[in-house]
Amino acid sequence: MTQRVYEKLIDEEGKRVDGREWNELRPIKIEVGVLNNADGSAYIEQGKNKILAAVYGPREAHPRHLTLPDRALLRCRYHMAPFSVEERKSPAPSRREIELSKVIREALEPAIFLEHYPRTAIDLFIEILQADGGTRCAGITVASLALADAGIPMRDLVVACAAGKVGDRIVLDLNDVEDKEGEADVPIAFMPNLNAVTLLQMDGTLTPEEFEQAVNLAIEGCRQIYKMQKDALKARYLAIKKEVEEQ
Amino acid sequence: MTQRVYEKLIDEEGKRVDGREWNELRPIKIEVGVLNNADGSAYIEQGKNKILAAVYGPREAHPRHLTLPDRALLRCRYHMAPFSVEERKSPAPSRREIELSKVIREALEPAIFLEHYPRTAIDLFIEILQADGGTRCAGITVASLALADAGIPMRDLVVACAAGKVGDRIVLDLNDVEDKEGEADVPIAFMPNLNAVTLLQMDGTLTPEEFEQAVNLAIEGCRQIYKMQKDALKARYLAIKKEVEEQ
Amino acid sequence: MTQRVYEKLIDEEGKRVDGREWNELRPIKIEVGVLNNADGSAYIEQGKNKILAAVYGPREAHPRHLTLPDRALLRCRYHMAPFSVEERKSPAPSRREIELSKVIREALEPAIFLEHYPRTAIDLFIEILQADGGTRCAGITVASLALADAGIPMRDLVVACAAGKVGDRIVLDLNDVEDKEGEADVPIAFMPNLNAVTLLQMDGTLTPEEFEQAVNLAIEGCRQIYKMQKDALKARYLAIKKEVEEQ
Amino acid sequence: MTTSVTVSRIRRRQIAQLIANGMRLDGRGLTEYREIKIERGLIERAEGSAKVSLGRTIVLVGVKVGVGEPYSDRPNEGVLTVNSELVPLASPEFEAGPPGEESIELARVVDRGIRESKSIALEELCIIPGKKVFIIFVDVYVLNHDGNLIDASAMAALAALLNTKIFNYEVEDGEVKIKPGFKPLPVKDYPIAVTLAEIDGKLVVDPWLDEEEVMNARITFAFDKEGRICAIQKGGSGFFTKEQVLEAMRIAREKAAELRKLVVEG
Amino acid sequence: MTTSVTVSRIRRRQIAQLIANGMRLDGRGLTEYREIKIERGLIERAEGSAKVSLGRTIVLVGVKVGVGEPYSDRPNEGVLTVNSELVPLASPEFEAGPPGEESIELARVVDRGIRESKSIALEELCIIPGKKVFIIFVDVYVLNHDGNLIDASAMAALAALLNTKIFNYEVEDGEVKIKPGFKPLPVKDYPIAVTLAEIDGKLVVDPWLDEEEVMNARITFAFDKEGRICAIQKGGSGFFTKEQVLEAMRIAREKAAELRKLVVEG
Amino acid sequence: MTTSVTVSRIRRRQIAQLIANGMRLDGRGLTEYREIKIERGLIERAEGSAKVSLGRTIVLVGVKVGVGEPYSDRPNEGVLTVNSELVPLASPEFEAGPPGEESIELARVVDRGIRESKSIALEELCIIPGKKVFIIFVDVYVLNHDGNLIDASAMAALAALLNTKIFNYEVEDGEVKIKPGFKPLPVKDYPIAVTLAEIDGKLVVDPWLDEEEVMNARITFAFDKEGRICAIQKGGSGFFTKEQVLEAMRIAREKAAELRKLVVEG
Repeated sequence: MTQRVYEKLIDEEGKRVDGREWNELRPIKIEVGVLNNADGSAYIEQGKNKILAAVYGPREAHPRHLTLPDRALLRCRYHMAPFSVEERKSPAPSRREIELSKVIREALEPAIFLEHYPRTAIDLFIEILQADGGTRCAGITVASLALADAGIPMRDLVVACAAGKVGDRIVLDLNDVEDKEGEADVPIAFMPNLNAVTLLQMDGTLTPEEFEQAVNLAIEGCRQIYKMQKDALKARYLAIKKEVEEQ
Repeated sequence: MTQRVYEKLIDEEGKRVDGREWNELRPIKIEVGVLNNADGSAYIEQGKNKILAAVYGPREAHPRHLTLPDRALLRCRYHMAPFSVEERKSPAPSRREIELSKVIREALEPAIFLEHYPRTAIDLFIEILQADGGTRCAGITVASLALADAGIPMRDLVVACAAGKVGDRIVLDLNDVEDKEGEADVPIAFMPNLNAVTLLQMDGTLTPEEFEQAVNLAIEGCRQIYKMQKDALKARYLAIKKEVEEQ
Repeated sequence: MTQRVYEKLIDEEGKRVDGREWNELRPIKIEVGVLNNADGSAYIEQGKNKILAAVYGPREAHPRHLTLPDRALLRCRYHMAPFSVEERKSPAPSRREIELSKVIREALEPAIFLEHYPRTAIDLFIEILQADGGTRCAGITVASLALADAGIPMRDLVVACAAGKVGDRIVLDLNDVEDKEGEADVPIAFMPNLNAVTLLQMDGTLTPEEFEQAVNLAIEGCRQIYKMQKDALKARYLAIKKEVEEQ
Repeated sequence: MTTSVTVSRIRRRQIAQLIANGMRLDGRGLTEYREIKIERGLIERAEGSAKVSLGRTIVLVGVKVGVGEPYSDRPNEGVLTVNSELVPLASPEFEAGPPGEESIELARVVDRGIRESKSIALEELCIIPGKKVFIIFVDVYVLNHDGNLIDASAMAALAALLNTKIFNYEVEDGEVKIKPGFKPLPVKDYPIAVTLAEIDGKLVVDPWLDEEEVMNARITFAFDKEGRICAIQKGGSGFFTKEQVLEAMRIAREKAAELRKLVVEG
Repeated sequence: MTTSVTVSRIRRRQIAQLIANGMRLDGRGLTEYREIKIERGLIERAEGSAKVSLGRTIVLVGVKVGVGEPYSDRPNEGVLTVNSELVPLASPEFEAGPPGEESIELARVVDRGIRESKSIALEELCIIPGKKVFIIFVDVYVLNHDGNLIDASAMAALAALLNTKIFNYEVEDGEVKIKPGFKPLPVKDYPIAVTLAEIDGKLVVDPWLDEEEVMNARITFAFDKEGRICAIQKGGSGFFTKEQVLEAMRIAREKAAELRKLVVEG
Repeated sequence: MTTSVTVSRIRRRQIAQLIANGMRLDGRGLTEYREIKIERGLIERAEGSAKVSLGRTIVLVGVKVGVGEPYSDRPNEGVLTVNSELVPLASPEFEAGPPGEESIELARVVDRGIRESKSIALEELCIIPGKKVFIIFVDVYVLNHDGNLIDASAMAALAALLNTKIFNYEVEDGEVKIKPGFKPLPVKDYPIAVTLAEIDGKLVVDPWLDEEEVMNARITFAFDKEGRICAIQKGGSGFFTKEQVLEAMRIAREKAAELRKLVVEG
């Protein structure tokens, strides 16, 4: 209702609607270990995205017959708060939320040693408190930290970032306006140490060449965020260490 | 649609819209043991309220993992018939019905020796066939008789009655019009022998002094209805005795 | 939206809207064994009806406590594809579909030796791909072939056909227009070898005499379709035999 | 559990043997109904209501009259909607929740009898063509289930419709204004349903719960006031021979005329 | 399981014994709240928002303002709708899915306090009488559950309403056109809820989760700015004596005045 | 159960070993599709329809054309809605009930290809701006599941859209009147989806069910008629290297052009 309309998504000087360069991430703030009840949790702000993730488990699952004899069952719920978007969203899960829950789960599964915890469930909850474009990517980035915070052994952190085409340019980390008004959006989840693309989707249209550029740019973005993930984990580790030593 | 609008809820002579005094209950008719299949049942008319209650149990419950190792599970459904109110009500439980089912269950739980029946369920169904204000209170009064009729051991009968503020007066046992047009409604459930308030809610606004008056008046009303409960139980007992002797 | 309106359902020469005589079936095409995954399957075209049936089982059923200690549980779903009717149908089961699922199940149960497979389930799925009047009857006819194709032992094939009253005449096998514009419709399911009526319903009004005529006519129709059922089964048997011999 | 199954088998044999000899465990003849009691108008808040007891089976029907949109293919007709609830206080077998197949079948069979007999003059219930019509909500509420819910419900529905009143109104600028007073719902026909069970080759009317557990199948015929059939429903996992169907129809027609007097003439 | 029950019994005795002596396991006095933190306006996309921490309990409330139809019996008033979600990341006990009875009770108690105190001037939220009014969606989002969700949610809801803005508009040919700028939501009263638990005969305010597991019952009083009671809710499967009810009311009234300052004056 | 797991392990090894050597258990080459059969227009009652067999996978798509309201942010465009049902007769794994995540993903990927390629000229489907537009319901009905539902469904959807007709009409006083005759749905682009599975480091197109059970992950690319990518979806709990992604894209682009001929030129 109150959304501005932008005449140009890239101005004469090559700047984007929020003043960024084509290959510049939005400001990111990450915190690990923010909720008390969950076994692991983390919070991210990326642009105006505000996202919480929490992990419970490995734990018993009901009904029992849904568990797996040889590994843990990873369950994932991506959910938007009713007030997270311009027009109030009904709390019932939309088809979009159900699809995203599935692809996010499949983006994280390759990272987790699920075979260490047969017959249990690991529950991952991602709550979008405010949405500003790229929530699935930021959700994966923060979820993978919540998993680490819960002490769940992982092959690598999964980090995610989108690239896309906006005003005829391939740009990094689209915000809400760029996502809606731009020509294409390519979200990617990545495990840097394994060169593993664990999520890949696309809206819009791209030529094969543009697609290759977008993939390279998104992975570059992933590598930058990956460093911030590690820093956030380290900060959490130091905080716990201090807490323990003070006791 | 056909509801009258009342100019004054209390007339010059202090009479209420249905001619009652401020501290007068509506006419009440109670019958115990009215349904054949249920383990216990009772029926109440209070004003134009017409309410049936039935109890099944203690009985096996599915799924088993919901039962409790140290006591019976009390389940309660307060439900309004579609034709019980002015405008036809959808049969699906409303949020109001779900809340009332909870507070009614919590009003009756303190009375029942649930610990006598571990791993079972006691199911209580309250059906509002016609609603005229104060259905939750009349529902509790009749439900507690259905429990007694089912032979479930209880610390005391639970009896319920509301007081409220109508046309600036604290009055007893509000009817539908008084409930909707009045200033406040305070439903209370009570176990007289234990001086125990087991349900207490309020809509509207009251000063602390008015609240205290309302509590006292409602409890006074409870004591009157309590006698009628006992009489109804006695009548039922005599009827059964007669039946047995005639066999 | 594009439905023609017919002035007369029976013309001067006694012909019906689709040119049939009063006692004439619509063209019927039956094929057995049309789906790969199902344990048994069959397909029927009757007029413009296009209906698939498939059977899974006898197989394990969840939750276990729903199975029966002395016989198989027959489950049946009659379902219309959203595009099977004039105006798109929501995929959620309608009250009509739920009722038909029940009466179709009860039409087939008397034929099956359910007692041969205690504690299992036999699942029957009937999908109406295109509807043209008489789908429940054609659905039963084709379902009973799918059961036979699944190798489930039966007392007899169940066959179904409707008769009804259209333009003051008792006629056989009503099509969509006759069903909607006619005076009465009497669907009947029948086991010829046992003289057993296993489904009987009626819409519209009929005198007792007209009803008796309709029953006789519908059963006559059943006997004709019964032959086609047997032929279709035989064709399937020969095809399998050929397949086996060629291996 | 085991005990109850055993008892039920003995009882089953007992019920069947008696019926084979033309008798019933509760003393009735094969074509005899249980005692029928009808109370009318006991839900004052509903525009129509009736409670029917058929032996120990108790069904309460309330009729509410609302205003809403007509079906797009019938712009000049009121809307009839029949709903049924197998309220869980009526039987240990009933569960709370959305209506199951038994409840839906019950509502649809009652609906069919009323609709096909053209019992309600729906064309008289149009307020503004294509926009506003009366909606007649018939809610069947089963309070105690001791068998033969269809017949009890159909009787209660008819009795409730017969005492249903609709409010007077006038249309002003496309808005419906309620005026004082009521008139009766235009009820033109009196459909009556009669159900028979087949037990060990015999037909019995008005099966009670124990007989329903024993029966092979049941069949319901509804008749309009002219004695024409206006709805049929076979239920249960057994069958009828063609001859039994016709015999059942004849018995049902006779019983329907008897029951109609009870319901209509009161 | 067995272990946890045993631990819980020991803890239960410990909690109760301390309270019997006027002390609490977390060091608070019986009528002392946990530390309260309020953050306002942190969800910029919502028209209003606030996060309240009550010790380790965290509740986020977002307010969205939409335009829709009024209730037919209140054509000149805006619509208030309060919803609550016990988000599964807040507690191992919470499950995804449609709201259960606990969530519904929470929303309805918060709603009652706002509605009965006439906190929002709904009559100022009418745009076109009978057609278009503002709808105020108050969404209570529980992020970490450590007891006393009602008080935290009521505080967060009030704080969020106090920073809610509604857009300017003009009506042209029956269409609502949005104009630049905002004005504050008209909030006229400041309802505050105070909850007490009864444990071993004693009353304590603001129970945390462990105390909630031990308590016999809880009671919530909401007060308007004049100190009048505007909502009450007893919960839990125990009871209060009449005298306890009145004592609880007096304590709650005092605490409500204290909390109101925190929420309203910031 | 145990047996089937064992068999599946042997089969898994067999499938993977063959693929490592550039072969497949059903004799196909790694980038070879199963036999494709397309039947068009077989549901006369639907405005468009097509059945696609991809080996033993069978998908039926029906297109219905209705009239309804446009989205408020696109008042001058028709509405496209894609739905999919994994009908329980298609596989022992499918269950009746509301669509699960697999079904929703399938519908959304098919939808994305059609929408992003601007295949349907939605702007030509407006009847009365802001009030009435054509709604195109694309219902994907899976009849036998033997793997690669996405490609089969996308092909069937495109083939069905290509034979969809919409009725002629005129607008009179704001009412839509149907006139005789039809015209074809305006289809401007022909999106084709191609799915590859990664098995033991190799990429194979059009995985059948057994391969899907063995694969680490799958990836789908949809291309428009200009050879631009118009949708991507990675699925499964494994991953692709960046190089595999780009290789898969190149293979898919080639196959899409081949398949498009089959579907469009028929």
